[in-house]
Amino acid sequence: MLRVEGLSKRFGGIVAAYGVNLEVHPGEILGVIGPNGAGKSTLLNLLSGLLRPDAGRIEFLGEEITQAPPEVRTWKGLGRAFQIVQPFPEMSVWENLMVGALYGKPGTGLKQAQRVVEEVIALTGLAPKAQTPAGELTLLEDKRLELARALATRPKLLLLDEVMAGLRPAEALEAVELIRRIRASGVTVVFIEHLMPVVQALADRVVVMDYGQVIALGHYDEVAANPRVREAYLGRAR
Amino acid sequence: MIAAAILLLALLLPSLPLGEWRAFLLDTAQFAFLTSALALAWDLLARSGQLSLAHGAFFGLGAYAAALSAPALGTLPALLAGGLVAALASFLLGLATLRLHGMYFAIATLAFSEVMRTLVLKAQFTGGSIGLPVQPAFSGAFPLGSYYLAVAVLALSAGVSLLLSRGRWHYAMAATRQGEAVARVLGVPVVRVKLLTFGLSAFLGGLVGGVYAMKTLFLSPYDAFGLGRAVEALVVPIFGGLYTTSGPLLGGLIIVGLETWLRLRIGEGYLVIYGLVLILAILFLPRGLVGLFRKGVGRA
Amino acid sequence: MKKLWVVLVTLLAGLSLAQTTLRVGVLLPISTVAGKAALNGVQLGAEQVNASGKVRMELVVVDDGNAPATAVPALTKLMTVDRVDIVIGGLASGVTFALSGPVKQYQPLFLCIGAASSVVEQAFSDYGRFFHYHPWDYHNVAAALEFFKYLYDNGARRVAILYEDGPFGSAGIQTYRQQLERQGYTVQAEPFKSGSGSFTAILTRLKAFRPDILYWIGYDVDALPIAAQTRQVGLEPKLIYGAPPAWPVGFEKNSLSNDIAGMTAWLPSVANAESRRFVTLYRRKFGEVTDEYMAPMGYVIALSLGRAAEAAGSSDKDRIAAELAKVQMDTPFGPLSFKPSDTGRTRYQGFNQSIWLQFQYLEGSRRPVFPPNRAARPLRFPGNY
Amino acid sequence: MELLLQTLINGVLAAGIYALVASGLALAVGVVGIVNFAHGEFTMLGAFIAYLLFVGSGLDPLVSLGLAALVLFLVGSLTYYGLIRPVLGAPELNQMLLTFGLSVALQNLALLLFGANTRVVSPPYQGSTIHLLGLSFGVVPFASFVLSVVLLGGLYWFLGRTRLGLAVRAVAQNRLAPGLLGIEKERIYLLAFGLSAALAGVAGVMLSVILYASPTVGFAYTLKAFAIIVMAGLGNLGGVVPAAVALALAEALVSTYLPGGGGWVEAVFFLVIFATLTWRSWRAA
Repeated sequence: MLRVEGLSKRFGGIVAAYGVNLEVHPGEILGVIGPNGAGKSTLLNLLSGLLRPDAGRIEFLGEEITQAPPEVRTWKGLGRAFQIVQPFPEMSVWENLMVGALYGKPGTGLKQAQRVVEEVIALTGLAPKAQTPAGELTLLEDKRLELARALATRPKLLLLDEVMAGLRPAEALEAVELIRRIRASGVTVVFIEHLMPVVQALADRVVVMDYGQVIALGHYDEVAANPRVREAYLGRAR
Repeated sequence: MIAAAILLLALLLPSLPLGEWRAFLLDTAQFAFLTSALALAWDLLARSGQLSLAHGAFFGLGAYAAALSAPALGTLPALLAGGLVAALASFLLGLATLRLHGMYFAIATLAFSEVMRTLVLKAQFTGGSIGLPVQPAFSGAFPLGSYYLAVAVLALSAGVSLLLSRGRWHYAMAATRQGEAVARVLGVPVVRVKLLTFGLSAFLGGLVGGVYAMKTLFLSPYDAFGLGRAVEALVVPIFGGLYTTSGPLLGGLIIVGLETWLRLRIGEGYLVIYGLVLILAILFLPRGLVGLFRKGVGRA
Repeated sequence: MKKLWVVLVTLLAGLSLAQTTLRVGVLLPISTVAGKAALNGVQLGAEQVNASGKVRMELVVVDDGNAPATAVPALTKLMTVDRVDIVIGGLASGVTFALSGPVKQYQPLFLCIGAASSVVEQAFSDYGRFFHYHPWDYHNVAAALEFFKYLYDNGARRVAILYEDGPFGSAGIQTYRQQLERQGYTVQAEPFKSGSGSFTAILTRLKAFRPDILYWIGYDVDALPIAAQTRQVGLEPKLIYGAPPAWPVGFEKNSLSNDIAGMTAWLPSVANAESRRFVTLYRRKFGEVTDEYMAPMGYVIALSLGRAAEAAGSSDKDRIAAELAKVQMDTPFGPLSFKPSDTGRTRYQGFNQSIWLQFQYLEGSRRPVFPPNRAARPLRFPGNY
Repeated sequence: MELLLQTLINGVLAAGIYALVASGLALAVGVVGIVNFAHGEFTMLGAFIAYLLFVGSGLDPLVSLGLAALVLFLVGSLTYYGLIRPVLGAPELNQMLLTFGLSVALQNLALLLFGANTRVVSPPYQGSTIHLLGLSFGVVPFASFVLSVVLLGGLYWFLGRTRLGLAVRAVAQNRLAPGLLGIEKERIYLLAFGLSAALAGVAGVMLSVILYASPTVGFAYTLKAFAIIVMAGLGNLGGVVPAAVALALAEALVSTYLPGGGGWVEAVFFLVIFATLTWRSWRAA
């Protein structure tokens, strides 16, 4: 569904991604893990088009999108939720979702967008807060909004950047449930996560990154047993 | 509502029994309409997160283009030409400044205005620093011609502003303003939104300049491209209420009205009071004049 | 009893006949130095007229804001609300040009105090009630050129012109260049932005040209920076000659002003009876002496209007205009009378190049040095900068 | 060669004034995050203080420097308490309108009190020049340049080396959550805004010697100062002098080498800014 070949990006002297190869299969949940600064967020930014790669190519649903701007990728069905939630603060929850619903797929009318928003709101449990200004939400509600907004664009593949950071364990469990439901509705999911239990519970496959490179790929248990991964996580004082 | 009422009043003003104040009121109102229209144009651009200091330049470009083409084209096509020239300039400016935000954007647009002014100052066909005499609207055939042109430009600006404050465009502009990167990832065609609002806003600014030229009958680079005009275009919407239609509309009328009234009342030093009023307005009406009417929470 | 009434009524009628009441609109940029001075002058003049008892002048003062967008409605208000028939105003050229439309619409008697640009002359060329007191820009050029001819005769050969790039500085620049070259000068002209305060770079450029005369056309804000930086660059011209509309307050007390020459229409030290009278009256009313020639200009306009109204014995604008056209009077600037302008475009032109005089800052005050018949001191040439 | 050297000197010296006016502005924007449109009017107050003291009691403007700084520090503090503090949380545009209102009010108050006249001070060294190897340096512009470098250097030292300065920087970098060393954000803002006004006062005194004192004296240089701090990068005090030098050099080169270049100075100044800002924004992508 998504194919990445030799993707590289450097900032000045720092290599944030180097020769990343990756394939995401339809319907799976893929976890991306790695120490801080391993290049996970850079990878997501490259995939969603906020950064342009120095080398390599990205293919989505059989089309090359390496140089496509972010909005075009969204139109093709590549959705993205941010780690640091960035709701449009002067809009209500409803309006925030309307942006995603209206523009996520070209040619969406107002009526249709409203229906999409209603669905998404129901799915994410934001209904009671629909008219609240986004600037006044709690962290959990913010995270839900972030997820809901990405869903409103009706993605085929959803990129999630640490959507559970800062949540309490009970809340994280709720979120895990939500992501499962999203997958059940036919959306492929790629997510970055720090909480290992969450990764273990959710991911069909896991990618481990370090120093901008993919150092391991496979089922959670396989990866966890990989000596290079253990070294990356434990061996160095970071 | 407020907008419609003001426009209706503007249309009917010449036929109201105003007595001896009629001519003065019509003249003052005409300049106030132009101020409001320019403010509406500025606000349009601000909605997409672009704080322009170039509206003096759009005004000036429109004014000069209209003035220069009026003898050949006639009044209405000349005004249109003025708007188009301003829009074209804004398109080029917009392309260059796509990635600038906040103060950086503001200063870049300020720089653009200053360069434009110098070009007009140095050019021969613009009359240079001496200035350019302008034909009256419709060659002076209708005494109220330029008044109704001002009303028309105001109505057009208000109409565009109203149209873009609802529906798809409202969401696209507000999203671009409040988080450009996020908006792109949500599928908002940010580049198109920015350039289009830039072009529309500059087009309206250019129209305002054209009508102004046909009223004052004389243009000089320091007047037409004045920084004061760019600042006024920014002050009025903040005073009236940002990202609304009635805000800049009402704001322009009240600011010009207040300034005129103070000048007639106090004379020397009236601008001290004017400055104090602006300060008090910000301290006590943080959401502008329209904040008085709308008690609801933060609408985008 | 009846008789007494008749007498009273006749008396009153006689009085009202003898005293003509004029409502006069005054439209000036009162927040600028020149505008304020002009207003003071007009008020002083009106007071004098009223004191004579034959004519009563009521002034309706409005600020023109020094901007077309303010001036046009302000004129409209004077004409329709205050219902004046006579307007004194038109100081800045751009504003005056913008007023040409409404003036033609409302047809007042328009007594123009400034607006030297010949663009304005064109705008009012078909308007019969336009009395322009101030010389036109070509008069200014002619006056300066006379002075340059004198300097040429005294050995000056090279002129560097610094002119501000607004309408004030740029208007006559081509004429200056041609005329100076015709007189035999070598000319180099450079524009600058008024108020920028940085002249060293341009002056450094001029250094290679080795000018005898540094002639600058700008504003009061440029006077001190040019004087200081000419020295700092080591340009050493034989004369710094400036033509701003006004000079900085207290500039004569600054040692850098020494030997700088300039052109003005009037100085408080001008030795004619009318000028002395004006200075005395002005000091009595405002408690100070003014350097601004716009003050006596306003004063002269008010006085001449009073005289014309007295002669007309009526407040009718056309009868006053007819009398004004015939006025012959002495003023602080010298004799005033109206003739068609040199270009023939307007019919009533008051002063011409003969009112301009050249002065030099010498020992802490401005002294007339040219033309010779009005000079109080000989010109110090070469000066020391 | 000599012409080129002299031109470079002219440019560098002119940069001194720019940097002086810009330094206070940079501090207010960098630390408090306030775009202060009234900065030019603070400068104007400094110029008038120098003028009044000179005319009233013959005080040399150099002596007035300290006094002007002190008075303006008070003015700045009062402004902070009365006007800035209430709008710290408000949108940037509201803050701009507020300081714009203050600017209009102050400028016209000065107009009312002193009239629109241009006024000059006359210290004996005003036109003095140092001649060296066939090159000339105006004493006052040179002093302004040194002053601006010293003041900015001092500020830099203060922010980088002192406890209080480090606290200021901490506050500047994270406006929402200071809670640092018990020093209140409030007091730091007050200090920074006061200092910013004091710097404006110092610049104003120098302007009164180089240019003049009038209600509008602050305007011309403040506009350029805004452009300079933006080119330097908001909050980057170290970039102010280089940006000022680059721009002033461009101006000097154009006016010296281009016939009629004096009329293009403004355009070149702003063209350089425009090109730098846009080029930087595209390169960063």
